[in-house]
Amino acid sequence: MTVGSAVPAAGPARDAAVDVYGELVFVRRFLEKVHALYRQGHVHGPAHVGIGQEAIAVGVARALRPEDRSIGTYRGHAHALARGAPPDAVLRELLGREGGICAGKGGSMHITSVEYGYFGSYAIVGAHLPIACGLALADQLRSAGRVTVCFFGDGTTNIGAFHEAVNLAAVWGLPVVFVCENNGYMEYTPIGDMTPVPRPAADRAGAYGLRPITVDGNDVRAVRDVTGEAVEAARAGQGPAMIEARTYRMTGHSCADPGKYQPPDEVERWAERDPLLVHRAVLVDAGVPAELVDEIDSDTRTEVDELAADILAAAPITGDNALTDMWSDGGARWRN
Amino acid sequence: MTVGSAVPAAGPARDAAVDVYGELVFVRRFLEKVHALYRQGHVHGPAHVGIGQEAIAVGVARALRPEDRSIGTYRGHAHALARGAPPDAVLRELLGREGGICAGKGGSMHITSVEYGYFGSYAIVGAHLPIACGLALADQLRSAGRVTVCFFGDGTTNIGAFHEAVNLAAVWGLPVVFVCENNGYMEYTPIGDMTPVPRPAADRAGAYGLRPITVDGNDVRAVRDVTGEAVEAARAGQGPAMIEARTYRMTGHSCADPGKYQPPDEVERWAERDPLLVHRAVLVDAGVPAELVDEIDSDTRTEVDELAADILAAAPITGDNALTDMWSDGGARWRN
Amino acid sequence: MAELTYRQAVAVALAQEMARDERVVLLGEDIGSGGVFKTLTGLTERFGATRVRDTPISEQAIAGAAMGAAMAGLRPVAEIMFSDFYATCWDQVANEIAKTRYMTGGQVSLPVVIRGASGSGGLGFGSQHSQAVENWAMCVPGLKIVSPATPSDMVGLLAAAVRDDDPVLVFEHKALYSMKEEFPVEDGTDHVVPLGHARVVRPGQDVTLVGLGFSVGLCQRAAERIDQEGVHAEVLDLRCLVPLDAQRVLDSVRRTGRAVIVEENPGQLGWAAAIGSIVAEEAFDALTAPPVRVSGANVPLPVATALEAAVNPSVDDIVTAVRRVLDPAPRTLCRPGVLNPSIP
Amino acid sequence: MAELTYRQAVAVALAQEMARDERVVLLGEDIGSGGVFKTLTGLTERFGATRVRDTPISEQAIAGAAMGAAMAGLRPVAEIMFSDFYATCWDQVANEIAKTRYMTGGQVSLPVVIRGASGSGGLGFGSQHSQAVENWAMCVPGLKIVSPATPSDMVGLLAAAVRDDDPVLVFEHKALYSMKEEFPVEDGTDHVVPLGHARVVRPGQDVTLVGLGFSVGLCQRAAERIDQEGVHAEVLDLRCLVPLDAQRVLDSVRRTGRAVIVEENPGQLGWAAAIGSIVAEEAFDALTAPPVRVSGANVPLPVATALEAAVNPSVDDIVTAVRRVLDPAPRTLCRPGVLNPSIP
Ligand SMILES: Cc1ncc(C[n+]2csc(CCOP(=O)(O)OP(=O)(O)O)c2C)c(N)n1
Ligand SMILES: Cc1ncc(C[n+]2csc(CCOP(=O)(O)OP(=O)(O)O)c2C)c(N)n1
Ligand SMILES: [Mg+2]
Ligand SMILES: [Mg+2]
Repeated sequence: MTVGSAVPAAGPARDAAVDVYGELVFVRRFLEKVHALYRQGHVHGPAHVGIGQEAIAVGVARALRPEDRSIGTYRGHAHALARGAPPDAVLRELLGREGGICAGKGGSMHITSVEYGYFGSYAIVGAHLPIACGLALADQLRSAGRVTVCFFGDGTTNIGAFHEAVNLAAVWGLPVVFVCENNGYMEYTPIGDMTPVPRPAADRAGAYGLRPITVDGNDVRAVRDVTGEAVEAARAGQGPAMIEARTYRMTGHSCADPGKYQPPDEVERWAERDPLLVHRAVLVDAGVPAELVDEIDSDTRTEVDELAADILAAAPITGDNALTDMWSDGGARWRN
Repeated sequence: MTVGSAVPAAGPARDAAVDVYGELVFVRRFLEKVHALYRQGHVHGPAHVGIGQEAIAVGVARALRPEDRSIGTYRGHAHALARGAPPDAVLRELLGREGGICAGKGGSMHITSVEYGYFGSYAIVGAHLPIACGLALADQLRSAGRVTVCFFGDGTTNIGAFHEAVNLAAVWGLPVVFVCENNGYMEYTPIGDMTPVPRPAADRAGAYGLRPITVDGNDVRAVRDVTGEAVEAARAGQGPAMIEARTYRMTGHSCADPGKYQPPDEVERWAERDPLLVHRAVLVDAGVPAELVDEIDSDTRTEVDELAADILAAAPITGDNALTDMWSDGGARWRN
Repeated sequence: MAELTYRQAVAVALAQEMARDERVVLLGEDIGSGGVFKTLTGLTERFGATRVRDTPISEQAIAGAAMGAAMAGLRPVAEIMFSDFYATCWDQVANEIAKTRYMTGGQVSLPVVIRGASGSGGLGFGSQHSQAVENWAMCVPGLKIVSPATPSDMVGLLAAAVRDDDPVLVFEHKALYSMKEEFPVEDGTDHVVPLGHARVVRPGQDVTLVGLGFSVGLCQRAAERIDQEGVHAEVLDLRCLVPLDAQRVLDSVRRTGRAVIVEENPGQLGWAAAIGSIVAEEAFDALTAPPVRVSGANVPLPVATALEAAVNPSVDDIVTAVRRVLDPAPRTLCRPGVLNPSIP
Repeated sequence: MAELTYRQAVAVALAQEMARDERVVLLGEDIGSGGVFKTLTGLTERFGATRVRDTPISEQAIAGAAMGAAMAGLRPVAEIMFSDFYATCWDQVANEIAKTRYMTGGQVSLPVVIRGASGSGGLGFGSQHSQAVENWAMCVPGLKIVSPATPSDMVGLLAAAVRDDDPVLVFEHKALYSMKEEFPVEDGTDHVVPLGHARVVRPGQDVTLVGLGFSVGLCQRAAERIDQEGVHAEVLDLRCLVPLDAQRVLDSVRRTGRAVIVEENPGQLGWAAAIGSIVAEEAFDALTAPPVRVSGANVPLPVATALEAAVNPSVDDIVTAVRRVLDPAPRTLCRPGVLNPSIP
């Protein structure tokens, strides 16, 4: 499969490329909306968006089948949406309205949509990598052909759970693809200051007998293609893979963080490589009319604005269900 | 420094080589004695000996200065003795007699001799690697020129603490030398079954920007020389090193384990490479009279037998000090 | 009726469940050869290495993989060899496994069992291999906590744990592994003891002794001793901390008016405090003496025989406690350093 | 007198100690730029990056390095950003730091401080960023446990922790960071509050309210409310769980005859149970009502505002508890689901 081959001027490949653009734009507008709502005080608790990193979530999702699984972090809105999780239920969760995808219990950091194969967002760095191994183990034993993708950040490569999980995946030959979103930063600290190797994930692949795979994380087609190869290899029983996708976090670590430590020229350089611009250029090269692209942009903005307005108009949820869904019997009784 | 260069027929180098042999033999007899005492029911709690692995503890100790630090595992008797910890106090600890090096509180798995630079034996796999980083950090900041050596097993390379510690050491350029004693086994499981790379430590060094260093762990001089280079580099401020010493555990995992899973021909092959035989051959090559070597053997046996007999003759300790040395005030009061 | 050891009971329970349900898989370190406590003998031979899976020394990966596998439809039983090692995967257990059903609004089910050896019992395993960390777990809502005191309970409670749709931690007391009991072991045995029901080990009307795991036997021996003095103690085996059969404890204490709660662990904070508080809060009017805890000293477990004995609660300690709660005056009994070795 | 926030107090205490003692070094994630809660603002500028050390995201390495450095003569202060993350290095804390002095027979000293943000306080941080894990720590002998409730106590207790030769865990409540107090901040301030002394927040004779950290404020507000009804509550701030000023609590309860213990965490097992048990055991004769715990519900902390409020203990809950312990009949007050939200 050739990475980043030209999109033809017409036909299903072109339509798919336009679709992908629509998804990228939708996720971007959604994240920007979350950021704005947070700043306006509508989000209870912290929120983390991945503005600038959307091509990874979208590109990976395009490489998966509906029955495949994915799992990610507190910075997981894009990953849930890209798998098909309903934006309405996600935003309701963020805003504490009835119909939230986690019933108001998870909030921004724990967006989960099992229905759409997204097995959750975890807020302790590294914790979900071992969990991804478990998802993949279940499939290896009982549903051969399903693959799990596990997203994580560059900073996560320094925590013990990363090591144990990737090692276990390699020892057991699990159908799991690890995707490092290297956005250059931990919270405030540049990853280069805290890793002894230049590529935090790729340069560690060898420690687990894996091949280092890197990809331009701002090129949605490259992400899709590279992930697709790894996913199909895993599907075929060839074991795990480690992909490092280089990207950039265009805002602060969380919506509360102005990101002052991010040098302006660095931000500018990456703005030029914005995944929406990159993919827009591909479309334009393929002869997609600029008006069509602009229409997608403005329609999406309206769609997201309306979605948010509708949800904001509803009353915040009450505390009625505080003691449900603790145990499998649906309640929270721990004693008689 | 040439590894395994010939020992001259006379002079201080020859005397040192003979000394080393004496140490190897002493440690071996001591460990065999512990094993026998355990089998006779004299040791309360588990005990782990490293029969067959002595050349690593002894060789590394020879590469250290008295002010250097070392730290190890439950399989740590050899490592304490090699640094100079009094055998009497170590054996008293193992037998629960007055004068035990940890006052009867640590037992076999926690032999510690801060006085001789051995900062303890830790019984949770991997836990002491981060602690080693801390020892080295203190020296980096306040006693430049001191080095810490951290011993651990092959199975330990799969646990998260290993990853975090080696990474931190690399990021901070700490004066710490990690020495993996690859004896081929976790408890019962061959390490090859549970690692995706052939050399569990050396093949991971690159993940931390370190050079893979391997050495024949049954050749005491090779261990000393290779460790010496790494220690002197660390002393000079050149940062950490990762050494993998290949060796073999000639008995079961603990003294309670008959080690039936160890194939007889494997045991036999390694018996031919017994570190005592290897070093004995070096001495004989150098013209050391066989009688001298035999005398060391038999004197040491007597010495260890007498030591054990003396200690066994004493009464087991009472529980009087159960509530001392909990807090820095010497007591164990946690409330008023 | 054959004799069954507590050790064998582990394999009996797991074989029973593995035969019944293909989704049950085991994972842990060195378990393929039967495990370091020989609790899993024969399972690899019977069910194969695909379902009895050796792992690297990676407790986080073990617990996390068990969790993920449970979310994807397996019913994993993970071994944490010594319960002290929960510390190395505590995040997986306390922050992920315990919380994920609730925090996803009930989207996932987590039928995970984690089991392994725990406790002291005077075997000399020392400070890093002798804790029964059920207290850490009880601080974290979302984990069921089981600690069998007999071979037949090991079969029945472990089987119930495997069938439960919630995460269950099973603490096997390593000093009980050699305990024997008459038990009908045959193929097709289907012994299940539902979680959350305390067991009346012996009835009595003068004082209630509450134990768990190893301390049940201590309570029993203390009860036999004082029986000769005409004091009839009721001995309760809690079996589970979560779900807790508080009602059974309260019923008993309301009858006897006195409670002595015996915990092997340090008493600084432990389940005995939870039981003591529940008794004080909910059976206050029935109490004729303060509820008293007998527990381990607040130090890491030392190794030398006499030291370990000095630190662990003993039958003597329980007998002393019982005599004191029976003494009509003074009623404020448990002064530091007197009854409770946990208060140095 | 200037105003000092609880947030600023952290840096004030550390600056005071770092200036006094060169061996004090800080380590943690993203601390070089002042830390994610801005508790360390200005320290890098003043003491340099060698003593204010950024680390990788490696909690085990952070805690372990702190331990090793302490054994080798430094006095490290490590940050665990959110106390929930103790789970990722629990082995270092519970099995190594807590035990090594004792298990080596006193060969080493461990002057380690670990500090960081903890607790809920209604900020919406959710189930993995809101626990106050002091209860896990209290289950483990060998750790001193401090939780300041005011800015001046933050200065004094944190300073005392740094000077202590034992491991001390300091839990900063994140909902208190913006709390202000008049406090004389000037260079050379040498404010130290010795560990192990509870604080009488307000005296009273009718009931004793016991709080820690954030719950001290809840107790205070409840006391003010019931004061208007003529009920005078004594409010105690425990400040430390270890060493525990049990005497101060017992003295107070012996005077008032009633204790309400208020803990933000789930009540299934927590420090309130330890206090409740001590009160029941040692002040039994003085009690005119059962000791009662008010604590968080036994669920992971949910995020939505109303859900979080429903689960956390409130001033209302405390007032209700006080009214009940003052009600002469019935004396057995705390039935499941009535007083204590922790019992669903
Ligand atoms: C174990 C743990 N330590 C620290 C944190 C606090 N924390 C949250 S996100 C983060 C940075 C993670 O960096 P990276 O893995 O690169 O992911 P990114 O946020 O850049 O997507 C940190 C330190 C945490 N959540 N869990
Ligand atoms: C965290 C943890 N998991 C498991 C164990 C049980 N255990 C003790 S030694 C051991 C094997 C260690 O193998 P290796 O690192 O190769 O050291 P060796 O015993 O061969 O010297 C295991 C699994 C432990 N002590 N700690
Ligand atoms: Mg990052
Ligand atoms: Mg080994």
